[in-house]
Amino acid sequence: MIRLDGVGKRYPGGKDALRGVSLRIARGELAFVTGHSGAGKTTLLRLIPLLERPTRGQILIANVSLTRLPRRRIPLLRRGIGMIFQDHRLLNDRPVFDNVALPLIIAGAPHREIGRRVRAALDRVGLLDKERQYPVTLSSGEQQRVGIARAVVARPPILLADEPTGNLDPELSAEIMRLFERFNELGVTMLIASHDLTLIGCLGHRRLTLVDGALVDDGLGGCREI
Amino acid sequence: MIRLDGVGKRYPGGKDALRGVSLRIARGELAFVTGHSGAGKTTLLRLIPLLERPTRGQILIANVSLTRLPRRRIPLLRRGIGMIFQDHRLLNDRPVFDNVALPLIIAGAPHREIGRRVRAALDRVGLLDKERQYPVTLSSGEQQRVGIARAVVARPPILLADEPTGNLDPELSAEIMRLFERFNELGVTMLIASHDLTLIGCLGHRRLTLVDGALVDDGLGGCREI
Amino acid sequence: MGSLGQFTRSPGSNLMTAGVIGIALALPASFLLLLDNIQILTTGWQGQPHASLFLKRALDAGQVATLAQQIGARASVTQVRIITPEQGLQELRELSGFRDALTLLQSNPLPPVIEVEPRGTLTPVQVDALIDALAVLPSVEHIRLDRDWLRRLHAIMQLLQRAIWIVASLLGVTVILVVGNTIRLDIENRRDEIVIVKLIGATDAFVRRPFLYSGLRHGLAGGVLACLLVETGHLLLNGPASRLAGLYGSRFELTGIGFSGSFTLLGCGAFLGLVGSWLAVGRHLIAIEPR
Amino acid sequence: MGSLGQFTRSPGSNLMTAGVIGIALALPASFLLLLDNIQILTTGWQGQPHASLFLKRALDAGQVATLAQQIGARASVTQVRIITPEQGLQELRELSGFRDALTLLQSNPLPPVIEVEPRGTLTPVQVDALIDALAVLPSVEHIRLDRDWLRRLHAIMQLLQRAIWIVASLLGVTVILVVGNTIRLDIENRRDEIVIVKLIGATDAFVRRPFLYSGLRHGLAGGVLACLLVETGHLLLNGPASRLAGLYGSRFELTGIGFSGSFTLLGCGAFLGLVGSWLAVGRHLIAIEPR
Ligand SMILES: Nc1ncnc2c1ncn2[C@@H]1O[C@H](COP(=O)(O)OP(=O)(O)OP(=O)(O)O)[C@@H](O)[C@H]1O
Ligand SMILES: Nc1ncnc2c1ncn2[C@@H]1O[C@H](COP(=O)(O)OP(=O)(O)OP(=O)(O)O)[C@@H](O)[C@H]1O
Ligand SMILES: [Mg+2]
Ligand SMILES: [Mg+2]
Repeated sequence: MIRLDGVGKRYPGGKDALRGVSLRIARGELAFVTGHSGAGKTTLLRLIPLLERPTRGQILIANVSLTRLPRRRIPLLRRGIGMIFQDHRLLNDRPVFDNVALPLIIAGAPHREIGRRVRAALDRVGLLDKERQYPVTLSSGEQQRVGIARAVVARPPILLADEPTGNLDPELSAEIMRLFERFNELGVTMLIASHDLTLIGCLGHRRLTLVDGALVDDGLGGCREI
Repeated sequence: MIRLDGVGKRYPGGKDALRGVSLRIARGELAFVTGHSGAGKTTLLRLIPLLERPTRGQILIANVSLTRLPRRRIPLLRRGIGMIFQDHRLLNDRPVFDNVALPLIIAGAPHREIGRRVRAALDRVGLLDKERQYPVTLSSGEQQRVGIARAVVARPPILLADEPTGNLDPELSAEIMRLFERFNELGVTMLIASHDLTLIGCLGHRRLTLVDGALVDDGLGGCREI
Repeated sequence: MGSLGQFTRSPGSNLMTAGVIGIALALPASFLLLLDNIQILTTGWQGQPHASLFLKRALDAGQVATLAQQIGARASVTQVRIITPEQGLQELRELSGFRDALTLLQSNPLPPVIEVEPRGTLTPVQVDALIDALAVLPSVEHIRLDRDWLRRLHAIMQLLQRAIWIVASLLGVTVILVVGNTIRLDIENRRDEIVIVKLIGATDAFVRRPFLYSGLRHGLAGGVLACLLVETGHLLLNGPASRLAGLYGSRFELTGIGFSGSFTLLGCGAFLGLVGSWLAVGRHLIAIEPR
Repeated sequence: MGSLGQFTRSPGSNLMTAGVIGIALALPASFLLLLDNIQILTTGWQGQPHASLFLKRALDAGQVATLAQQIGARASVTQVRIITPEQGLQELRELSGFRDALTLLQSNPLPPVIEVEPRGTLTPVQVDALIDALAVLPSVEHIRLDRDWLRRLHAIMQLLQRAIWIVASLLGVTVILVVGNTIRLDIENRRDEIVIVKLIGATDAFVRRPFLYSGLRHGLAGGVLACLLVETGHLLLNGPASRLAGLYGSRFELTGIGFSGSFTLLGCGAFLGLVGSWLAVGRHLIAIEPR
């Protein structure tokens, strides 16, 4: 489903955020990306929906090369990929409901469908009672959950999550992880960047470890202690 | 140093974020605040530098009641309190150096002093080589560390940290916690909101637990497992 | 639904934007209207020199009338006016205070005169040709062409038109700057929104739509305001203008902006609003795509 | 250091802001200048009616000169001009084409005339009193006051002034709207900066300073631009204007904006920039403090 071949990313300043990363993620797989702060986790995730273009190598999503993707097809690519951003990226002047409804509106879903699916998504992250509030009046954890609801509401075949539980307490984090696993069971391909080794370790999924932009480890995580 | 008497905070929407919280933090003490997402941790921290006013109860900082503090004295209060924000709150159009220097510039520190102290602070969080970059070109963890450097650079007597390690990997988190402990040993009064129970638990400091805006537990944390 | 819908904004800032666009549009419109009015007025002022044909004193009234008719029939002549010796003396009496002096004349020393007004479309060369043709008529004693006041009128008009063009072009630049700047700053404020919606997979068209709507709305509101302003100005000035025209015995009325003018103004407003938003959004859309 | 310093902005947007302020300032300035020039011009046109005193025909040149001197010595009279019967006849000949007719006169039928120009500062009542006083002089046969052209001039002036005031006040509103809007939107873009700096403990004065600087800079740049625009307009119009004045035998020159005018314009720009930023920042400063 997702395939990277020798992908490198050098930012304009000259910083190499990724160096020759090659990996394959099969359809329906769930993989974690870990690594120290600044290792390139966010950069890796941003390459997949073409929020950023690689400077070297090539990326294939569902066997389509992103290098040759014409500009007008990018929105369609992005609609097929749900992304949870590390900094939430919510529209501050629109209430929670509208934020979550955005992907459906963009995809042109029928009106009644929207209300039903937005409420289902909000219910799953435990924010049904906050649907009319504005993002600034939410706690960080609540904003993060709005971001999660928005990413999953359109049921995309690929879900990318950048530190989705960074602002959540351990119980809620575990719950969200269980939610992700349920999605995965429904066939969604998932790539989750996370520092929470305690959490990842115990779940027993594939783990990609980045160090300074290079992929140094690609295997199953064990339940190790820190 | 910090004293809350029956403090309540009701947001305009009618939400009670804090309900009758009373606590005392002695000069030079280090305390953690934990609680589920939306428990009121951020709200509690924001009351102390008067970023938000309590709707009930009263707050005394260094024996000065905030209720009677005239408006023009608020900046002085805030300069005495270093705050690390959950959402970083950096100036996006100024490089890292300028962001960290801001508290010193506001306090009117001499020019040479500024350069020396900013670099010392950046060195402590491991970002000396990024001093000329802009916040948007930093990873989330790096931005969080810039926020930490900014909070400590002016050596305030009180330090408030809202989820300071949410975007950091476990090693770096532990390192930052050690940094905070060193500050604490130098006599800085500290209040740190955190979800990272693994980290907090093992350090053996006082722990305040909020549930739905009420203080339900105030005691030493043990190294318990989740 | 079906689009992002209106981005909520404070009504005050909306009003201000529409106000700036409205005034910016009203000013050049008023000036063009002024230019229009001046042109209407000055075509009334007969843009060509008059020629006065002093006829032989021996001609009687009938002969003079026949001659005037012949001259008036020429294609190059708009109008002829006969001034009989009696009328001439009367006019002369009314010119300054010589009434008493002229009553002393035993006989009327004045010849009959025909005033000829060449057609306004003639070139100076054609006017000269006409004059030459009239001068050789046997009944014409001599001919006098009044060019002085024309030179003056011409100079005044030139000055006025140049001033109006300078002002109008300045105002044109202002309109573009103001509208562009207003919409640009407006959209800059919502850069985050544009970026976020794009990140989620919105097409350019989807992102653009609400901005085009609001640009159109601002532009139309500005256009309506401009129409109101211009009409108000027209009403305020019409009183003194027709009083003035009355003094000259004319029934001149300032023309207002009218239906088609209002329409043009609204159209300009809408167009500027649309194009301004389009350009401003476009800049952002390009800026956020990865290279 | 010592302050937040300049907030970095794209030079393009700075230029645009200064441009909008500049044009917005230049337009009312030009109009006030135009009003100034018209007033200078029309005081040259003698704002008071002339009186023509037709004297008794029996007076000889010496008596007329004495009388003229006496009248000219009055405080309410600016100027007197003697028109001898010969000069009168000459003028009459030059008025339209009656030259030949008037050479037929056996004797000069015209009386000596004194043209009196009342002082410009007189009220109409005072002018009437003067006329009455002159009318009863024994050597004066009768007196004629030319009011017609004055009524016309007055009407034109009224129209012109009203138009200019309408335009100038519209432009004034524009300046305030444009400057306010520009600075407001400019600052709205930096709301985050204001909030963050306040969170860290900056005083209001500290937050305000860079915005005041940039407001001042934009205002001054706008003022300079306005001066340049007005001077350019002046130079463009001066040619036709003095050509026109030449036709009337006058040596009139359009007055430019001058040193004090430029100074005022710069001052206005700076003031507007400062006040605009002050108000706009103030709104944010209040908005972010907890109640
Ligand atoms: N736009 C940019 N321009 C220049 N450098 C950048 C840019 N974005 C990121 N970087 C640099 O690239 C490196 C990798 O950044 P990235 O955001 O991918 O890290 P990360 O693994 O997500 O870290 P974290 O866990 O702290 O979020 C960092 O050192 C960062 O400073
Ligand atoms: N400005 C506001 N207006 C209305 N409600 C608010 C506002 N800010 C916070 N709240 C609500 O108050 C509650 C407490 O918020 P707070 O940010 O203090 O939580 P928190 O403990 O910091 O949570 P997290 O760990 O997710 O950051 C939340 O339910 C939130 O929705
Ligand atoms: Mg990251
Ligand atoms: Mg919080």
